[in-house]
Amino acid sequence: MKLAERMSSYEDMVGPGITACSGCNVELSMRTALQILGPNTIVAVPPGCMGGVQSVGWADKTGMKIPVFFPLLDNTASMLSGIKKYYERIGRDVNVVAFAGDGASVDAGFQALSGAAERGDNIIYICYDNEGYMNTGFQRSSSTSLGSWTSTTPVGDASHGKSSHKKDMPMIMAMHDIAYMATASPAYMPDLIRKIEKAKTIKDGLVYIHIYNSCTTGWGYPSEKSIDIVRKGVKSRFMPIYEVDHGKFKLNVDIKDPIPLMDYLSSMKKYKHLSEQQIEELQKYVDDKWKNLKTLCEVMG
Amino acid sequence: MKLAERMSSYEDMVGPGITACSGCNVELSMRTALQILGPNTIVAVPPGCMGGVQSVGWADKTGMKIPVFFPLLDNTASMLSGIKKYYERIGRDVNVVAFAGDGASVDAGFQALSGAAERGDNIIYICYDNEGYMNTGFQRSSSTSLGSWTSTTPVGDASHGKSSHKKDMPMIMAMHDIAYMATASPAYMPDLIRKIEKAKTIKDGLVYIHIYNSCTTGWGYPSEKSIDIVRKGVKSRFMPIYEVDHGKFKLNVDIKDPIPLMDYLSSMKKYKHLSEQQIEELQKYVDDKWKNLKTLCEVMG
Amino acid sequence: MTKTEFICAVGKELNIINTGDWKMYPVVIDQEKCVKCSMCFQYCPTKSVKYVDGTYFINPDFCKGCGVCIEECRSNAIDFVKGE
Amino acid sequence: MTKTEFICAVGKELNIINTGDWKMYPVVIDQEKCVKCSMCFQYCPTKSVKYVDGTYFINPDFCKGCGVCIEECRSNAIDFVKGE
Amino acid sequence: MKEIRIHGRGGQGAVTTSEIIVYAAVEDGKYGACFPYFGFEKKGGPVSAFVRIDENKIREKNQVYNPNCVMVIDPTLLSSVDVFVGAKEESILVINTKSIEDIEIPENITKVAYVDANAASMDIFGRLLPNTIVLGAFVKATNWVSFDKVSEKTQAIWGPKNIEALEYGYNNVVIVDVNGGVNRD
Amino acid sequence: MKEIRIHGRGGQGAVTTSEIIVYAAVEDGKYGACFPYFGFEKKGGPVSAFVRIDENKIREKNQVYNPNCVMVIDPTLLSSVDVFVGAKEESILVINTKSIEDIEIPENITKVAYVDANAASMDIFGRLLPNTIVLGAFVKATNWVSFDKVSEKTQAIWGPKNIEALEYGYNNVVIVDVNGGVNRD
Amino acid sequence: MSKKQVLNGNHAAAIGALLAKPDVVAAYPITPQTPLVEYFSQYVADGVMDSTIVEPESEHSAMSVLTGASLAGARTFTATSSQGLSLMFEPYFRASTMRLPIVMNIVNREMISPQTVWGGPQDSLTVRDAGWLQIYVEDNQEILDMNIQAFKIAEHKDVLLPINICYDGFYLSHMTEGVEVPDQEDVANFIPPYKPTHVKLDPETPMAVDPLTPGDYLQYYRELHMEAMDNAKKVIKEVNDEFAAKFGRDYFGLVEPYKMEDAEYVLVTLGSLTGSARIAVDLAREKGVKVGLVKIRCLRPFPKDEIVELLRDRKAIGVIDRNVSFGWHTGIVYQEIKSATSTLEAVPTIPFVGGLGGEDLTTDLMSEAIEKVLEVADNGSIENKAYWLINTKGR
Amino acid sequence: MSKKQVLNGNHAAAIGALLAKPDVVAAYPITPQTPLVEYFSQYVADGVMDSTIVEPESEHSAMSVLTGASLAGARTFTATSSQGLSLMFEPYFRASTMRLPIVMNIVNREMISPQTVWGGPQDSLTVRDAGWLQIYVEDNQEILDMNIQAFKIAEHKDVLLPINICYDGFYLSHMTEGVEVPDQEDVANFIPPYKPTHVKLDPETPMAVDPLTPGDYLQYYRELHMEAMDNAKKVIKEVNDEFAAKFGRDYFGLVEPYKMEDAEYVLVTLGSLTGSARIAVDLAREKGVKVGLVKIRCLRPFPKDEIVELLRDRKAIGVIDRNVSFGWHTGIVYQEIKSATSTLEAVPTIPFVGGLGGEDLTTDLMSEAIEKVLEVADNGSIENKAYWLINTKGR
Ligand SMILES: Cc1ncc(C[n+]2csc(CCOP(=O)(O)OP(=O)(O)O)c2C)c(N)n1
Ligand SMILES: Cc1ncc(C[n+]2csc(CCOP(=O)(O)OP(=O)(O)O)c2C)c(N)n1
Ligand code: SF4
Ligand code: SF4
Ligand code: SF4
Ligand code: SF4
Ligand code: SF4
Ligand code: SF4
Ligand SMILES: [Mg+2]
Ligand SMILES: [Mg+2]
Repeated sequence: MKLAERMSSYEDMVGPGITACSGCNVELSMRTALQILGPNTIVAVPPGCMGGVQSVGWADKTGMKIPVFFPLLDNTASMLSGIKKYYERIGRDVNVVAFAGDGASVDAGFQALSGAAERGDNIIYICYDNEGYMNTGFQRSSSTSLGSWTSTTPVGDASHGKSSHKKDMPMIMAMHDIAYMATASPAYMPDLIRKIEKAKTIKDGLVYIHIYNSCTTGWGYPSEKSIDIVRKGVKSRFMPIYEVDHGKFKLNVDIKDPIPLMDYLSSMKKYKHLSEQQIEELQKYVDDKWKNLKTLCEVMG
Repeated sequence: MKLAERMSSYEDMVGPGITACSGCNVELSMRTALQILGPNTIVAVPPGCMGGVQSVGWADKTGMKIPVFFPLLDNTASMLSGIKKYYERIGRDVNVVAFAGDGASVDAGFQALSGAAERGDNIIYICYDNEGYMNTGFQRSSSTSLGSWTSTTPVGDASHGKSSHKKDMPMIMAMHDIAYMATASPAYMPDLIRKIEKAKTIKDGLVYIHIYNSCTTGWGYPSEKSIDIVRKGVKSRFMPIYEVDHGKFKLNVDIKDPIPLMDYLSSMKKYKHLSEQQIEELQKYVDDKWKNLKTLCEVMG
Repeated sequence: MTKTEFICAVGKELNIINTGDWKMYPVVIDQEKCVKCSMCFQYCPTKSVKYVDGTYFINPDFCKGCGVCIEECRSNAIDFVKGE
Repeated sequence: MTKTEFICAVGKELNIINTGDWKMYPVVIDQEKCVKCSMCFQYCPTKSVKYVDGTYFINPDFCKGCGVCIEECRSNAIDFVKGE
Repeated sequence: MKEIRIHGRGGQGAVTTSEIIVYAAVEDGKYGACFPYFGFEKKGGPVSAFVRIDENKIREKNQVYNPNCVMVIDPTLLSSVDVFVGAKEESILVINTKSIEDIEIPENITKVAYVDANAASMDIFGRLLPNTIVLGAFVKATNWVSFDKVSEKTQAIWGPKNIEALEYGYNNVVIVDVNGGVNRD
Repeated sequence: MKEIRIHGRGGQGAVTTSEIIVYAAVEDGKYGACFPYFGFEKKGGPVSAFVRIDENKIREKNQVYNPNCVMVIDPTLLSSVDVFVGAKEESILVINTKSIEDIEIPENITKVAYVDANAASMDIFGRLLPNTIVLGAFVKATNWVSFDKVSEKTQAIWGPKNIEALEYGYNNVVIVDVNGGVNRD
Repeated sequence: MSKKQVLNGNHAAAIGALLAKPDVVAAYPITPQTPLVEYFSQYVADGVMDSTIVEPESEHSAMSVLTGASLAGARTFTATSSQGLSLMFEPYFRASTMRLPIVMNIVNREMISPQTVWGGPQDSLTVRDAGWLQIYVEDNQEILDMNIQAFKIAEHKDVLLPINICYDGFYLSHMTEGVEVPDQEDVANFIPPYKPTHVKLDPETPMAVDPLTPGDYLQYYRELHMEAMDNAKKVIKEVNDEFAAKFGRDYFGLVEPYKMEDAEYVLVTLGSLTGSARIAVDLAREKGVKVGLVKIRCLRPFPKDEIVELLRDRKAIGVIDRNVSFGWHTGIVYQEIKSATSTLEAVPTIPFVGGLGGEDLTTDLMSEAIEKVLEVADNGSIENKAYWLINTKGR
Repeated sequence: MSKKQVLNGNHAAAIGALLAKPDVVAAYPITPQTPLVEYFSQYVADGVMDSTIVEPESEHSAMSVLTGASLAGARTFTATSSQGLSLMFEPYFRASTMRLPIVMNIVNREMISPQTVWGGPQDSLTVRDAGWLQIYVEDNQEILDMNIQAFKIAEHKDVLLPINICYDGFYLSHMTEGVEVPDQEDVANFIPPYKPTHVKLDPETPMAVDPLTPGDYLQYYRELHMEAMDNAKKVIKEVNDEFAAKFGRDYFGLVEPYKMEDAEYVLVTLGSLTGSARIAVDLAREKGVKVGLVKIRCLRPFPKDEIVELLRDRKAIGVIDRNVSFGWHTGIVYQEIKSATSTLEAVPTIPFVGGLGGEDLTTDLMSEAIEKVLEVADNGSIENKAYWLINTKGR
């Protein structure tokens, strides 16, 4: 079936108006993921932009057509484990899903997620990575990349943006030996859609999907560039698109001829102050990671 | 210098009598590590056997000749970050060290450790992995291996020991892109000693050393077998000894001709109920991990 | 105190937020130019691009006017309608 | 209430626990048999094996009698002294 | 005490505008206090901010329910938000609009100050940044804070282009009495 | 009320022994309660446990400070622990020892029951597991709980070898009056 | 038919819960609670119990797992102590405001620093205002019985609040005594099944849990929460009476008076220390001193009315606290008692503190407390600061 | 020379702390505290301040980092709100029992559930018994001034306890007003450097921190902790007076009386709501009603004696709580006030509750409260349950 037809056959589970910024590709990712996961789904949206934009609802109204709730910033995965275990116990097959920011996943809720991964709990954990705490105004997260301006790694005489590299969350989750790990990008929709569809079929452990998103408000670029930005992220190898299915690595989008990293970095404000040295460090990081990944895909594919 | 001479030149920093079980190779590991790290060291020993055996002290007495303290079970790394940052600030080079169990490191304190790793804080974090919560009587931890009896994964009609594999902590820490990651075994003392000596020299990020220990009381084997057991662990490839120095993987103890895994498993009580299938799963886990490791060492060495 | 029928914080009815009035100008597809590549459909964050009977069109109700569809349409088939 | 000189829980003097009396029998190295491989020295959990002037011997003060040194000595140079 | 309620959309600077007014009041030797209504609006959603100015220390720390002045930075808000609710008798409306013809102005409002800030903003900035223009209109229409101090702070926060905008608003605001009000200064 | 304090080393089963006594007391139709002193001793360190037996409900939940009976499972403890502290007048010592000659028995102890449990244990188990032997001696010497019930629980927890040990202790305990005490039953 | 077993407190709690058949259990081991978790795991491993056990990596996750499970509709059970309770404090607080009837034993343990593992209810008392019901018990029988009653109370439609059964670490958790264990079927008849509708995550009945909520709604939910607390007072008494009728053991509901009819002097107690206080009261009575005792069982909701009734017209009162209120230089229960009795004519009331960190509160110390109460009744002095009960026995 | 700046509450806190020059700062962002962290980071980035900032992955780590830094000898500073405070509860409690003079602002925010981000001191009041000093302030000037005083109080050799400066989220954190900013040098002279010896991790003076500790020692440390709390009362007053003399602003120490000399009726307040209560008092006074106000500044230690003195011989009292005590069906401050005044003759005292989750406590509501107080003074009835102050303005 044609993508548009297939997607049109899925209902949008999110209420029609949510207050995400105009052009937000996290909204796009969330709507798409939940559309595919469908009505037999319970979804957790922790504090963060997607919770803040009223996707959980307002006052005595709900924001979705499926059961949705706010976990704490720090316990998304464990709350989901509890839900899933009960449904398994009573013999009902329900998609138990997180749609959580990088702050909620890579920082404050990381331990809960790591614990669920180790136990092999059969939840679908989707992390939307916009590289910072956007809901509170763009502070650094462990997923913020080196050199990035954030309001807690500001630029000034004594500071030049974030001083450490982005935590390599996808690889760390892969090393948890979970059932299925994948990265995805809203710029590569068919791939993203396939991965969510795949996630639905996994019944023997934890699924972790890491979506490389961007943020018009925080990163500083015009709203219409929302897809272009993340596409550049992928094309520059900054956001590698791969999956690890029960231990087997596979590169899904092979970037044979990357665009210059600067094409990506210079398209937004948060990097506008980068020094030569920072750019080099970022380039080295990207090159090393890419090399490692390629190797893993070759040998463990 | 001969090993015995070199080691004799280092003073034992731990009080002479601590109440660890007779034959405990965690006591051996702790004494050895702190001997090498020496007097210019501050050490955290979180709740766990090594804290419980009074290495931090009793009432108004101390258990060590160096500053030592109990962090919480869940915040060892972050307390150390605070200490280290202050010493860096005032320009004093002090070894800021954790000697922490797998429970404190892989479970309750994992997030704090992951955070310190991402920030690149220059602490030396030694995890002694005896595969369970020994101090509270051997409950399962995320580092307990599949099939192991523990008091919370007991053996009975409806249960056959732990149902999931051991969390691969060394690899997960390596994927945090820390300055230096190494595994070690008290059975391979010169290697262990070299790694602690190396740790002392690292000034550009976090050091994580994962010591594969065993536990006479919990695992169920006679105290004099303490070294034999962990040696078998290494020789069967169950406990791979390698290091990752600024991203470079190196296998330090290549086990070309492994002993049968059963030689290791059958030497203690905690595995005595294992089924054929569990043994196969363990064998597969060991084989896969070894293969992956070898590859990484070849390609990223 | 505002009373609800619930004893703790739950919500059952769907909350509708009129994000349609965020946009400055309506966004419209020029069906003549459209080559049905589905890019606008794939990338619209608010799922305002509909696909019905082989045709793509924009439902203005909740479209925020972000311009993503315009930017991503390689046939330049979409644009703001700025005229007064 | 037991008073200390401290206002919160700290300890300065070294706590000495007599673990030497845990052992059932003393452990002794037979210097004749010893080939100085240092295994006992490396593996003694309580650091009770001392190396002085090229000779290994066991300081009984805190030795718990675990038997690791006995087990690991490939020259069978170490043993419990069980005789009454 | 003068109480002001400012209505705008997320990203339009309503909150900073309120802070500039307070800055000016304080520098003028008076007391001032302001705070935003904190919803969870992202770029585009309606926001509001509250300002108080007085000769004495301002003690209440609550929203402004009965403003003496309502400032509307974005005219499209009129359709979704009741910007006039609670307005005191004889209060002032400062609004970004081409014309007030189509606006139903309630009785309590006796003075309206309006300026086509959208159009002017396109001229000055090349895009829609109406807030400093409306702020200029406010300063002129109320005279509650000094233009100099407002301009000083505007310059510090937003730079010279905005001074141009501020001046534009100040100079081009149309002030009319409505509902039988008398323009008293 | 009878109060018992048991001294042993970590791993010797002192705590379980105390629980067996309580089990027997309860099954005998009396009340019993016990709890261990919880230090942080691993295998080998000194441990103690407290037992109370009474006709009435036992209400206090504290250590036993003034035992009617002191049980010593490991004779080497005598050198490091004051096992006699607080013993009531006319109380009983049950001890694992070859002979009581070298033991300084304080005045409050008027009866001593001893058995060479170490030696017997090597015979029965081939290793040092003296506790059930001492328990047997305790049952015989005090008669506070029934041998049957003790034996029933010992069997359930530790199996038949230990019944042999229990019986050994019961049958081979040497009971002597000391300090002018009179063996009253 | 019930039968007598010899059980320590942790075992009694595990069996009590077992009889109530929780669907999902998640707990993290900590001294002195650990054996409870172990008993439980063994029962499940042996197939005696078919609860689903989740093994979390921390207490924070333990409570979070149960929050999720309860939201899905499960009957849930857990236990913790001291540091574990502190670590789960964020989801702990939230479980009550979400109105989830989770049953959690708190095996009371002193809070560090200093590093300690011994008994004392400082842990649960410090978090008493997090919206949970809190019941404190005196012995192992009460542990078992209250673990049964707890589910019925918490899940009652007029309550729907989580509940703590608090019992002293070591003094009860590791103390072994005879306990009547009721029959499974009797318990099943006693506790109706849990069928939540007030909040439930189920694709068949989609709802949002915890939308972003403005203050006016929030205030309404708070009011309902406090009303549920009020209702709990009634429900706890009813359940107590029903239990007494069915199983023959009466705990008197919120507070238990002991020899209070004619008492001129009163000791107020909480938890396992009540035992030695009872003995001391009996000893004093033998000497003709008219002293009585009020054992507080229910600390949240606070049984203000009952306490006012019981303490009215007495000559002097002593409150025994095995905990401290740092900012009041007394114990916490004392401070609450003073608050409750503020409408009574003020009588000398002494804030006794002692028994912390594993120190015994012996009968002698309880007698000392009674003497001190008599003394202040005579000289009329009113104490403001903790009077320490120091155990010198065995030193 | 001080100078006037126009600052919101978060900015005032950041500048207050900046003037005290903390060595190590670690904070995790949370609404409404976030801007404080951001101001701070920017000052450091700009080189205005040379604190070492650690960026933790959660509040639990934020407090843990500071605990470590403080143990190493650093002057430390942080801030949090609601969920963040709950998440750090375990290390929070421990910082006090370790006697570490950490300064932490709590930007008061309502506790979820329901999901909320708005103001209210439920967060800090719930953890009031964790051994910290807690000061509640009314406006931005007081925020700044108390952030300076805080270091001096906490680090005082007779105190050595951590301290919270608590201010209402949004009402103060996001409210902008004129604030006098003292000169750096004056502040430096005011606060002596921090040189800990009571506990310090330093290889040059090795010591164990927190050995495993038996109860008898633990009790001694608890007694000293409570004494330090007592000492803090004196020190807070002294520092207040010294500050007043040096900087010209007097906050009256533990409690501030307002028009209390001849007051027959009293409102007791805490935090930013005091402002509208003052206005209501003035309005009532204009009508001849003899009403006064007591603003509680220091909640931990609880200023029992001061409150007793101020509330003695009044006709009726109203306590305004922007929080609830679930188990009492009142507010928390009410419950504490009742406890403190239990030796006074009982007068009608009303537990007002309102302003939760971002609801305003307007002057009208404060006037309503005063009327209600007059009413009960007349009819003598004594309220037990929260009287809700509901804001219907703007509805
Ligand atoms: C314990 C706790 N600390 C802090 C917060 C405040 N907070 C809410 S959302 C958020 C950031 C979330 O970042 P992320 O998960 O990346 O989502 P994003 O906002 O980027 O969508 C923070 C820090 C909180 N809700 N809970
Ligand atoms: C928050 C918290 N939960 C639980 C405990 C109880 N506890 C103390 S030590 C320990 C296990 C530690 O295991 P590990 O780190 O592996 O050390 P080991 O005992 O094996 O040496 C636990 C669960 C605690 N101290 N703190
Ligand atoms: S701030 Fe960024 S991530 Fe958040 S809604 Fe706006 S664009 Fe999306
Ligand atoms: S229980 Fe195991 S790890 Fe702990 S001290 Fe004993 S042997 Fe060592
Ligand atoms: S992107 Fe353009 S060409 Fe493609 S379907 Fe949409 S309107 Fe048609
Ligand atoms: S402008 Fe944006 S919201 Fe509107 S249809 Fe196009 S992509 Fe969708
Ligand atoms: S192990 Fe044996 S041979 Fe080797 S040094 Fe020791 S005693 Fe000598
Ligand atoms: S017996 Fe054990 S403790 Fe003693 S010397 Fe040998 S190895 Fe060391
Ligand atoms: Mg994010
Ligand atoms: Mg361990």
